[in-house]
Amino acid sequence: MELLKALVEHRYALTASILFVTGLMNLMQQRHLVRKVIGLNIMDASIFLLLASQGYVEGRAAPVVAAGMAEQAAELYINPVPSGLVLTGIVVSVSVSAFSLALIQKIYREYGTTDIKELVHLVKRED
Amino acid sequence: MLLLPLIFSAAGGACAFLIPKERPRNACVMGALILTFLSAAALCAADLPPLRLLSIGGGIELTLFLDGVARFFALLVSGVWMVVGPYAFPYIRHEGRPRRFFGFYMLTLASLMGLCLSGNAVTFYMFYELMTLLSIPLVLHSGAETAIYASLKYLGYSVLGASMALFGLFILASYGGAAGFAPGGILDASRTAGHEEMLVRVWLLMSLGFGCKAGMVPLQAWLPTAHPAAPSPASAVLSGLITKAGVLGILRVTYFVFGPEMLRGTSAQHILLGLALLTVLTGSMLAYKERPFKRRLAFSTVSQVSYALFGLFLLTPGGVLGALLQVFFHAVAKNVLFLAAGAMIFRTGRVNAEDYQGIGREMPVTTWCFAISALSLIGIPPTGGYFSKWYLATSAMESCGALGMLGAAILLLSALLTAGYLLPVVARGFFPGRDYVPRKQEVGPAMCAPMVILAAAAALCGLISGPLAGPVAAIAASVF
Amino acid sequence: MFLLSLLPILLPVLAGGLLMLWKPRQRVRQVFVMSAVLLTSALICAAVAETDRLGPASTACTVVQFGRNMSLSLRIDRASMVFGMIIAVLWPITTLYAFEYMKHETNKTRFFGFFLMSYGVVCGIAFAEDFLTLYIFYEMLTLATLPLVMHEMDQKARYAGRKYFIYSFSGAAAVFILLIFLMRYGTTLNFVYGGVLDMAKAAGQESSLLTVFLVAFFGFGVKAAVFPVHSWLPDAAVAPTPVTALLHAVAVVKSGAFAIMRLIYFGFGTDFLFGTYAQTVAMAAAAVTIVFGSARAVRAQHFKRRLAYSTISNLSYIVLGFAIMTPAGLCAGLAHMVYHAVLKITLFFCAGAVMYKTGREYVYEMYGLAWKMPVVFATFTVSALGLMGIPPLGGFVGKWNIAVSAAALGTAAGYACAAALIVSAILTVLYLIPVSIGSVWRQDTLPYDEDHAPADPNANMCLPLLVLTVGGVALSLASPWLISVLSGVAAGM
Amino acid sequence: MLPFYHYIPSVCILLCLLSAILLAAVRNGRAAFAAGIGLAAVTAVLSGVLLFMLMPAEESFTFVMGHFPAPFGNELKAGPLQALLTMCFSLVVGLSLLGGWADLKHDVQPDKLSLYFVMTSLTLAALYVLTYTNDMFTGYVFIEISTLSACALVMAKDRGPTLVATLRYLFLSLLGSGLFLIGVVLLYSVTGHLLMKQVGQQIIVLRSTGRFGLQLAFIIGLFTAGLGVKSAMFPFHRWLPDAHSSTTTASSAILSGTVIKGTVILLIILFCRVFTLGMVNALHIDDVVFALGIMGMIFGSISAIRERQSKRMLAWSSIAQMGYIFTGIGLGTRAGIAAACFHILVHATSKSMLFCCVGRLSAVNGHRKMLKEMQGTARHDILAGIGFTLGALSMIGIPLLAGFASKLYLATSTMDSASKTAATLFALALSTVLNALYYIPAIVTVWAYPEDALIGRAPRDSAFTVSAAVSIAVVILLGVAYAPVMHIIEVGLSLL
Repeated sequence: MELLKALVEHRYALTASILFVTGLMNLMQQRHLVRKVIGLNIMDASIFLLLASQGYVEGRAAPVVAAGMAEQAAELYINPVPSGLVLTGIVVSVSVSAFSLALIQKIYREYGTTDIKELVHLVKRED
Repeated sequence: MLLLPLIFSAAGGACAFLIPKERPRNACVMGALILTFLSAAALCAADLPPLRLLSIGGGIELTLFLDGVARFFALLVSGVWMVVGPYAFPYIRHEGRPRRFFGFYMLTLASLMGLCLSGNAVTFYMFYELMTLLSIPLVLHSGAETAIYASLKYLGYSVLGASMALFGLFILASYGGAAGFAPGGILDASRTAGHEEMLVRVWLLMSLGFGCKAGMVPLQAWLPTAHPAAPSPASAVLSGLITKAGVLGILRVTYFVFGPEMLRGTSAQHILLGLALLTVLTGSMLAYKERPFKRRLAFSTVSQVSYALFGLFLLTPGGVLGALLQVFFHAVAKNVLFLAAGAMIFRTGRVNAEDYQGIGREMPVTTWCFAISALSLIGIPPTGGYFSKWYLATSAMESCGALGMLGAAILLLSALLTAGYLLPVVARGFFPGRDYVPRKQEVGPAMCAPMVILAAAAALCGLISGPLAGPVAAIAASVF
Repeated sequence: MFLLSLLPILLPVLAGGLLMLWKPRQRVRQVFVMSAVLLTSALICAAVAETDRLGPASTACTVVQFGRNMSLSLRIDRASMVFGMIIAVLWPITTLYAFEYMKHETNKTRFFGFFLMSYGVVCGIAFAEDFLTLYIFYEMLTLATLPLVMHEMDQKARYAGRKYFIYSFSGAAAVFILLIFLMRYGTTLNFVYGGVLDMAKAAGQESSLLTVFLVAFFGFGVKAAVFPVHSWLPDAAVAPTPVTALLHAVAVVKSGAFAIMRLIYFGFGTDFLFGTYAQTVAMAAAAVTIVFGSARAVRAQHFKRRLAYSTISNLSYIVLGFAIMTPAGLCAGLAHMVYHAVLKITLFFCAGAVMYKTGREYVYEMYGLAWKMPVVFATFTVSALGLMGIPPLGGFVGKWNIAVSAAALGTAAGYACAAALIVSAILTVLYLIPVSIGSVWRQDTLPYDEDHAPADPNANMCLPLLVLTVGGVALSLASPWLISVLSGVAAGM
Repeated sequence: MLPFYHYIPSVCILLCLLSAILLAAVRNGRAAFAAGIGLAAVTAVLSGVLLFMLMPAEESFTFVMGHFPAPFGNELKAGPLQALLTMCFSLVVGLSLLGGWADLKHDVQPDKLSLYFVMTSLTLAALYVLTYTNDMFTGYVFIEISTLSACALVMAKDRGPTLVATLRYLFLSLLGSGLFLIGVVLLYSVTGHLLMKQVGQQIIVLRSTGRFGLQLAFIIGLFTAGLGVKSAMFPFHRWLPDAHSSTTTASSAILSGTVIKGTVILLIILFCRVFTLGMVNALHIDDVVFALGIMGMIFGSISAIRERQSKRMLAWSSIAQMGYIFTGIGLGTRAGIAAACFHILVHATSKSMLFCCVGRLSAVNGHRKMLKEMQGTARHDILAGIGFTLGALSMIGIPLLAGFASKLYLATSTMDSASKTAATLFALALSTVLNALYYIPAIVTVWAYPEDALIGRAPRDSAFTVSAAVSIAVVILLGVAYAPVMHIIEVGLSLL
């Protein structure tokens, strides 16, 4: 019972860690480059989930300051910083994924394969 | 003045190298030999202060000095050397390369004179090494593979011996052992206190080192190889005199550096006495077995020189006297033997001791000289050898008991053996048997004269041993 | 006149660099090199004289100040004078010899360029004031001499050079550790007779300091070819003979011995080291090297290799002298340093002359040559006698003093070292005399064509040989003076 | 009103970003080149001015970006150390561009040439931010930016192997930055702050309460690993040789010289400013870093010895040299970190010079990369040869050259931490020999007489000449006058 409660309490953290490991395994194990990128994205997503869950506090309003509510104390709002970080992080990860996809495309044109092992092999032969 | 013998002999060597024509060269060499002898004789009369040649750093000085022992050895060496000279002229003409031979012959003499006169251990070591290096060409003379092998063996052993002596010097240097020789020892008593055992071991080491030159066991193996390889005149002086350099070395170290008091009765003394006796015995026995004539004589040298060493190790005046006399008589006799052997080989070309049937008819003078000196070497009275052995035996018996007795016995036994390996040659020489046609082929006077003179010396000195024994005894006494 | 200590270092280095960029013709080059060398020697003599007259302060010079008590600075003391004079005398002679020897070699400009440079660097080692400076020049010496070792650029030379710099850099790395420890536990990095250790700081650290001493000992020992780290030297014999003779018999290796002297007497100080296990180890290493080197020399058939092994043995005579750690030992070591320099360079020159004229490299190819090359083999024999230690020639003076001061320790180690000297002396005779004997008494059976006909080389080679031989003998006869001078050094004046 | 030099860091960063944006519009490669050099020069001068202003008073300051004050806003913190490092980075980037210009024209398509300088500007911006930022999340963002720009730099040479190398570099770097990001997030979750100062205070509070010890260790581990991956710390170094060797000269120089250093500096700042050294020691993170550093030192050199391709050899050597830096950090003392910082400067200058010279030397012989194909090339460009020789000797640690000074400081700094003294000294000695083992033969090769005539004598390259001359001067200067530099570093560390 206690265990279950603890699980429910840290559900975000749990999910995040599971996701992170999944992504990491993908990044490491997958031989197909695109899948590696996907693994990378899953990893980032897990981190963002964790970050967002840090900021959210039960029963508080979104930190949108409407007219006339300005002088109310900050305790009413959830912490805005993590949300900001998540947004930035998403931007970063998107750009990174875009870059790597472009790169993979280029490599595919060059070698006709997206299998990392084959690629390393080919490169060795080329040098 | 002290330098004169060196200068004369060295100058003779230079002339020998430089003068191409034979007659003037021989004249020069002979002149130099005579001058050397005369200067040595003059030294016996004169009494001179030590002479500093030059000083090496670290307070080491190369000096020459004069004392009874120096006079004795200088006179003996230069005299015999001079007498052997004429014999060598025809012999080497026959052998070839005379310039080189006489050059080194004279230089070796020079180094020996320096050795006799050297005034401290370092100087002695210097001339000792020089003598080795300068006498090697004499062994090398023929240039044959055997000669080269022999000379390298000679070199190796001599350097080994000299180095053992030098090692002793290294240690002695910090006890004042590098100072000038003085009777009774020069070691600084204040510093030696407490280190006696170590120093005695050092003495043992140094004696073994010098003993190498004198053909003492265990470092005798080079001698039977090296001496026969040289031309006969060279083997004569090598065997008769250069071996005595080892004796002189042991004499100097024992009596003039350490001093007998320190050594008497130590285990080292007994070891050395034992080794000397062992050498005496083995030498004779091997000589008895040996067939090639010159090798036989070489082994006999091994045995005879150790008589002298035995005398020295007794550490008594009688022993020293006997040793000095043995040195003298053996030098004379052994030279004759080698010269005679050389003459025989020179004429007949036979090398084995058994092959000399009738040699007495063919070369009577040679054989007679051989016979006389053989008697002297065996020690038949009244020849000289008898006296030396007599002194040795008596002093052995009265000094150190059991070992002394044993020593006397061994000396006697060895004398018998000596007879055994020398007399048959003479006998066969004179009584070849019936069916034998003698044809005279005596060597020329130039080669005969030296043998005659030396043989006469060997015999006469025995007859008139009194006047000889007197001064020698004085010298022996001055040592203590 | 601080320039006097700086110029002899700067001038050859710059001249060498200039030479390599300029690449002049044969004649011009020879004139240029010779004048540079002579000028440098003159400068060294001037510096020594000046210092002798006005004291070390007069020529001291701080070139660069890195940080507090870390500087590249020069200062001439007695020991520097001795080493400086050795090279100042030997370098011009070798240069003359090299002109002739290198006649048929290629890439002469490079050779003489680095030849000049190493002159300056060795001079720097002689004049260094502190351990940092010594270390700097020590590293530079490796770099300056490497091209000389690899000169031929064939497989053997490359291998030799590789071995050379690996050993040298390992040694330098060990010395670097010494540097660190001295900065930590020493009062200063400068050479102070009697040592610079700050006992207050060093208290409790003795064992580690002794370890560091041994590390540094073998670090410098690399250049001095002490036993476990010696094997680069025989291989370096592939270098042209002037290099083998001057650098690998005198300059480089003596720098190693010199540095060891600095380490013992001016770094840790004999008070700290005397009687410790470190001293025993050092002496043992030297003794082992002495015997080992001579033994290998007896076995070696290649003439220059034999001489190289003999160098290994003789260098350890010097090191042994220093490792005795008494003033007498120091004096003896320096004396043998001087004598061995003159004798061994002559021997190498003889070997080189034979190679140059006949192309023969092995001992058994020397048979009978003495009659065709009398000057070469006469000088060889005289120097050989000297090296064997026949009194009164130089070798004996050094050997005698070393062995006596070793025996004077009265310890087992001392006697063992003296015994090692004796054994080595015997072996020395056995590896030198047969060469002379063979060259005189054996027959030369080898065929040779016109341009390899054995004959004495021309004056450019014979002159150095004769000068060196005569000089060696003269120096031996002047030994009392030399010893008194050196004992002055040893007294720390 | 703030004194003017408080604006310098932000101005530099903005300049870099701005020029990156503007250069994207430029089409003319030569103009872009001029702009890139100009940018490097201007930022270098500005940093120099900043250093000059900060040093006498030994002050450091924080500068608020935007108008949110702490704890919300975004801050820069500048001190003498940062100023020195950024100046060095600008200098190195400029010199590398100069030195590699000829190869750039040879390797990059003319129409893409201007974009290359966009990337260099971005790299410079990232380096500046990583050095100056006081905000960990900003740090993360710019790590990613540096990754992307660095990848672009590698890709500049448009060949298949380069692309694959880039990809591996990219993935590993992303992994690294991912780890770093988790570290940031977890740290935020335990402290509730992102600004280093506040985080530091919170951590002190936490440690006093004694809670979260394990989490903190885990977090520091994440930071170390993440940044370690980015800066080729020993077990995570595999990506570096290909990435740094397969690309064009300027990129190799910039990457080896600066990019891998930026993250190290961030690590150092985190260690000193956020987690105090005491805590790092207590959690034995420094011991791990130390061990990894030593291993990197040794294995990097060993691999370099086996390497036959000139630039890859230099890349392996970079790994070894990073090992020096991590060893210095791993000593866990201020002295050790000072030595590490000094070695950052040394390696930045020496290694960039080495890469430029090797590029030039191989250009002399028709852009052949193998060492044996470069035999005698130095005789065709003496200056390149000298530069290569001096750089190599400096890496070995020959006195009077930069490398010796850092080796000296590293060794002396170990004398304080007794447990690590012997290991460090031995490793240094061994590594010196190993370095010599591959650098000396290389030097000999480039100076030896070539067996056959060289092909394609490259024309004179004045840009390279300038850069080589300056680099040589800098290396020697660092080797001779290292004391004042070290003084700056020590002051800067105390103010970090």
